[in-house]
Amino acid sequence: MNEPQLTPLPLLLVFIPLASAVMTPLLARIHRSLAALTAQVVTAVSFVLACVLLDRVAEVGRVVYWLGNWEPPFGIEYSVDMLNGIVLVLVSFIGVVVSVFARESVASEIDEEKHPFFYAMFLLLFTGSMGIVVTGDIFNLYVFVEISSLSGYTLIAMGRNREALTASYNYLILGTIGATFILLGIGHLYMMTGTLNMADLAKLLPPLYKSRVILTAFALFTVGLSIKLALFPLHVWMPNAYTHAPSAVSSLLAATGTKVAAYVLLRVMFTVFHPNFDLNVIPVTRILLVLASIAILAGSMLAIAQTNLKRMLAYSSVGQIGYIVLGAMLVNRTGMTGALVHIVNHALMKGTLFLAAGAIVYKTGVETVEGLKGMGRKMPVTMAAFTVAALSMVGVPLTVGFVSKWYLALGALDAGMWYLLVVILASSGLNAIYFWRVVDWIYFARPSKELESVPAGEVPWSMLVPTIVTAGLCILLGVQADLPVSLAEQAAGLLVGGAH
Amino acid sequence: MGENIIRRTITRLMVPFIQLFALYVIVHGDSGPGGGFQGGVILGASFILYAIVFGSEAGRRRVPAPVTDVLSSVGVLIYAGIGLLCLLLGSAFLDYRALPFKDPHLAGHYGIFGIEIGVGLTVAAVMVTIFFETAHRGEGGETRDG
Amino acid sequence: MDELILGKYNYWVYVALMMIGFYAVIAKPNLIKKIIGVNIFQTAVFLFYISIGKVEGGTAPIVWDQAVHYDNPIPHVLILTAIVVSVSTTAVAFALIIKIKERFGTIEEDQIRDLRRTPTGEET
Amino acid sequence: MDITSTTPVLAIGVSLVAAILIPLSRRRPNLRETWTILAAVIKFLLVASMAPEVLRGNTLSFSLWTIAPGLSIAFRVDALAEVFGLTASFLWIVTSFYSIGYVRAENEHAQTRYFTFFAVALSATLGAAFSANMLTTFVFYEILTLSTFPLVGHKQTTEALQGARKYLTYLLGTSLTFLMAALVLTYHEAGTLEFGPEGVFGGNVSRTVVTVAFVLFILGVAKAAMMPLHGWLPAAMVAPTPVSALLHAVAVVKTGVFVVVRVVVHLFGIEVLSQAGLGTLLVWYASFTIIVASLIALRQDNLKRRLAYSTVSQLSYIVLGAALLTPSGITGSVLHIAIHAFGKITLFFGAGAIYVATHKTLVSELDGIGRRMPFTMGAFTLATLSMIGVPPLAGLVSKWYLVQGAIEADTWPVLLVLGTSTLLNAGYFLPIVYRAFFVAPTRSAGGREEAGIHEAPVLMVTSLCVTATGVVLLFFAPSIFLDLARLVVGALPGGAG
Amino acid sequence: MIDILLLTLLVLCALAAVEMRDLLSAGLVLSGYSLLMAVVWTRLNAVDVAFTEASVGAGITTVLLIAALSRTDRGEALVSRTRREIPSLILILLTGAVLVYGTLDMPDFRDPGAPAHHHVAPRYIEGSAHEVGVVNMVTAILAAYRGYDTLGETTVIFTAGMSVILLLRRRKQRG
Repeated sequence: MNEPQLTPLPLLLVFIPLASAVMTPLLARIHRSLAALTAQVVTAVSFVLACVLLDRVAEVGRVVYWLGNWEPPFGIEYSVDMLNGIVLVLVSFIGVVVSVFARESVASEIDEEKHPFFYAMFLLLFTGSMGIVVTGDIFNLYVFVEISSLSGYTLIAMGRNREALTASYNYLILGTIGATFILLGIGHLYMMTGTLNMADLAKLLPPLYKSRVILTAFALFTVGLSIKLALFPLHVWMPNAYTHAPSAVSSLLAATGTKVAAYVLLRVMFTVFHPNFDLNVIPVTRILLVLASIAILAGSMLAIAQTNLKRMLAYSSVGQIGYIVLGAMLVNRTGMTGALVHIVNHALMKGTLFLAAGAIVYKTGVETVEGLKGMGRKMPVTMAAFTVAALSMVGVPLTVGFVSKWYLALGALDAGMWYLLVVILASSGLNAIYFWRVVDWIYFARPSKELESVPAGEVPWSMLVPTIVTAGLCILLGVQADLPVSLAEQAAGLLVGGAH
Repeated sequence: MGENIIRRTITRLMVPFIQLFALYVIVHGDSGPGGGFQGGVILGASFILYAIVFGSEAGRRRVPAPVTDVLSSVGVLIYAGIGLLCLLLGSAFLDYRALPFKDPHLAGHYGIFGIEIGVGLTVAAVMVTIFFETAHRGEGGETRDG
Repeated sequence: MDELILGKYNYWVYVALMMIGFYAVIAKPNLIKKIIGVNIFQTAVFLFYISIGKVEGGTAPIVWDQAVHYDNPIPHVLILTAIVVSVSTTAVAFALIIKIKERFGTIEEDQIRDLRRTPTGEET
Repeated sequence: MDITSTTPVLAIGVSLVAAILIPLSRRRPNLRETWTILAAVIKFLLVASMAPEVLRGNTLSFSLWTIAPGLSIAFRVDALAEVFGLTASFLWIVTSFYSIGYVRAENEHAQTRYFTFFAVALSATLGAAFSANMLTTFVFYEILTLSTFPLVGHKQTTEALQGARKYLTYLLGTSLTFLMAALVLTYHEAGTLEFGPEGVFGGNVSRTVVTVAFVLFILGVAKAAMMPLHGWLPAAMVAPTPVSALLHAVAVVKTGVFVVVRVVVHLFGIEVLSQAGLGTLLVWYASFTIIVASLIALRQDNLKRRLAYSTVSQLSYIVLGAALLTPSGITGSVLHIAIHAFGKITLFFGAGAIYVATHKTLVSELDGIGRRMPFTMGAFTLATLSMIGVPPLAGLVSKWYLVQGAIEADTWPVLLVLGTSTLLNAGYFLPIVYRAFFVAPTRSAGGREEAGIHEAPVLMVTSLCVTATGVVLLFFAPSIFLDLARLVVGALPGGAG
Repeated sequence: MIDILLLTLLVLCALAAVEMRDLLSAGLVLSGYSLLMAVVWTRLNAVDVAFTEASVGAGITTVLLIAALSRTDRGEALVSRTRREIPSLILILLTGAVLVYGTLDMPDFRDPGAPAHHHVAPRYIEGSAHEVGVVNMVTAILAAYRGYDTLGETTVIFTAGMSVILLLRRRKQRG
């Protein structure tokens, strides 16, 4: 791999949203509508830059930026390789989609005079996520984790009914504990190495692998990140949060929040620490494999039991996160590819589903699964998008869901763990149950009294188009998965080596 | 009644000194303990003290909500602006050495001075905001919220 | 023996404090008490960091001529940031608690849980 | 040799185009039906146009695209594919006419949806037939399941939805778990999913893996309706009769057995299977289904259910033939794909015609119906006789080859099985014929004026006569199918027909 | 010895703050705890941090706590019906065990040889005066070497401000 290339691109990816977030309340004083517009423009710009950056990374392998021109490890370094390159593109893309969707849906859910601050928050959450992904400095990572967390708590609390408040509070408590564990873990690492730069840590740690301090640090990271990641059984904050947050917020969180956390987990476990550490020193990958398997099954089963649509989707996310972790913890290239592809794919599927759910609330106020009965006649397009995503969740071929499952399953076999194949496919079955039940209701059941009264018709274009786009990608990237898969394979190579 | 007067007078006398001290702390972060954050907190505290003694109405008259809102943004923008300036002047983000001063030390000095001001503004403004919103929410306002 | 005690005492204290805070967070049903717990929990970690920074015979990390050698300033910097984060979190938490009190009429977890069972028959 | 040609793709695509045009012209039923017919005819012509090449021993193939490394969507039309393709596409024409007659006579609701998904289902069927690798098969297998769901649940009554759900649960459930697992396992071991006469496993693969994979495949293909995974088929009988006819005599179930045959012959290859001794295993499994299903059929009073169980047992003939792993056995099974299709579709058409004309669904209500509906019941009778295997009807041909195959494989018990099932067929079919022609019509209590009964709409009658004729012709001139079947066998290593 | 005394006192304060039923006094004890912490840190020569802790921990946090109390209930409910002491204790002791386990391999407190002081720190100690032109190394690092963190930190504050406004501000304050 040739010399990493110095360019301010990574900085701009964080700086532009940050500065605009701060400016949003000021701009909104000039004109109200500027708030929403800023969000849309900024995310769009970031998306373009992210694509450029990924392209650059594909050429030179690694792109870095030295903040304040202090060379690492003395200054803070931004470092982008294939792994976070992909995540950046994903997060910024979802950002665009959701911010377009948000204008109408937020207008219907949030008091108008709060919009400026709301969009500032929205952008701060976006900034936080991007910052987490771009940075190559582990303490800087903590700072951005906190930015995204704080804004996340607040945005969730903006939900319409009062459960949003308690959901947000519980998330705040758990999230803070998680973040503090991470901070403590950073402390342990610093104590033994004297550096905070991830690449530098990766160099200095191997001789220390036997040290109890490092083991503790690793445990702290794993637990702290598992909370952020909502990995079973630390997922308890998540269903309430996703259920009661405003539609736009749950869409953004569901599509990007846990993905970013997943990225950090991979980064810490496989870059800061070397895979050998996980494999030889402590059996953490085994433990996480077990947890992931439980998450997959439990998540799906709990989802079946839900009556509230968004809650059902949230629990299904618990299961899907299990997929990602499972794929990664196989520690072979195929499995890791599956995990990374699934990070992207699940973001698209869940994004679509939550956007659709938001559209339903906007149009009909329906929040329950039962309430979807006969919805197919009322909102044909939205429901079509929903169906596509649902089929994809089930893993029907020609959708992204199939591609993920294929690589995850192959990875499981490569690792010689056929029983994981059983887990993966059993959950396909479970997903089929609860998603098909919904689809079946949408098209073949009679609408309820309340719904009958609602005139058929779609949501405004600004809400419809994003849903269609993500749904379209669920098909497109399922039919032609070469690009995501090849990128993911390169990234997987970086993490677990060429070992196939 | 009487000690109330005394309390008010003392406060009137104290507040300016506190604020002066706050500014000192902000500016002299580079030579001694303190800096933008601590100074900002103290500056904010001075207004809070004022509000506690004279009531939120009077307090908000001193620092109206719009002012604090704007300032909390402006502070960050100053910081970010200096960073961006360094970038535009052809060096890295937040590399004060790029600032147009003959002596690089001076550059660093002024750069830091600038950002400390920024931090101080934001911190002070936000502290005041938080205090007023938390302690005196809804006073003289219809009780309806999102 | 004394060496062992002195050598690790700070670290053990931080663990103790952390546990106390952690206990309050999980075991106490009162929302404000939880936040008090969170604060202790975090300051414990800060203490850990600062303890890392101390060097035998070191002086405060401000340049002056007689100084032989200085304490490590990095933990100080990190913790400055961390303190700011923690106060921000606290502020948001209090704001949430106040609204919870307004909409649920209580800040006791158990009672809130009971209310959550009953459908949200209040405003909005 | 292998010719690159877009014809397979076009043949598959044409009904997709129809599926787009049909909803567009939903306001004008006649135009809408025109599209259906047009698509059906063109499709058949396209498929037929490939026959000469295939008969010359060539294959026409076209690789559409790759989803991701190793996962390609590609088509290859060989003899086996052509047999299935011809049968399905020809019978679609007939069924289209029949459907039009049926839905109009019954003036069903949501006719546009009906015809649209019908077209999609046909594309899927051909897709599965023409696919060049197991992944493509899998893809179209699933599309078929999903696209037929609305057809099965068409009536949207509680019962219909129950049936449709059961249908979907069985098919989607098994395929997304077992079949998917089988695919992954096979790909992991063999590194490819391309069909070929030698199969994908280079022989250097452990017996256990082969066994596991094979069992997964058999469990995964619930469309083949082998017991105990047959439950969806009777349940799906709630569908309108043309649907039952095409989908449960031809498209869906035949896709099922077709996939099984593919898996046996071209994915595993007969060597691997016979070495692993899996052929015999499957033989017994199939035999079991044949007998048990026939026994159940005996006890069904509902006509369509009886036909359904007869289908279940007949399908296992096809599986059995392939499982014998002998030239004649395979020939027999390939032939039976076509022959059973003609026979069974006639029977379903008959049932449908009776329903339209009299709204009767029970065998016990059919007394004397033959006099009222001579054509329908005539055709029906021919089909039953063919099913039983009475000369001069097609059923005998395939059964003959199956017997041959059994002898070649010298698994004599199979002869016993075939014999018994023949008797059983007679047992559950002849009573119907008997009632229809030789029992005097009774005025069923509250039943409507028997004299009021007359033939079903002409469209329906003609089409069922056509298929019945097919049953006869295939006895005297099974040539094309026979040649194709021989080619299938001939292509196999060591199998000189 | 005095340090050990202070630290022990800290633990006691923490316990008191957690166990007191009257939230107001608990809050005051907490601010006392923060002040003690500040003292401890001064003795560890972390003057800036101590300064901050004193103004924030003892100052702002307490004010906010009191303000919050004035809007909610001052007393803690006497008994929590759900008995979670035991499980909590188990969980906590578990965590504690892990952390103590970690401390065993730690370099001794004040040990000049600890790796933390030798990799990156020396550069800062040497450099801050002539590279940055600031005598207070903490400020040097905070504003220059790791200035970007501080931008993030300021953003965190800003975020907190926005949050509180979003959560609590009522439309049209003061008419």
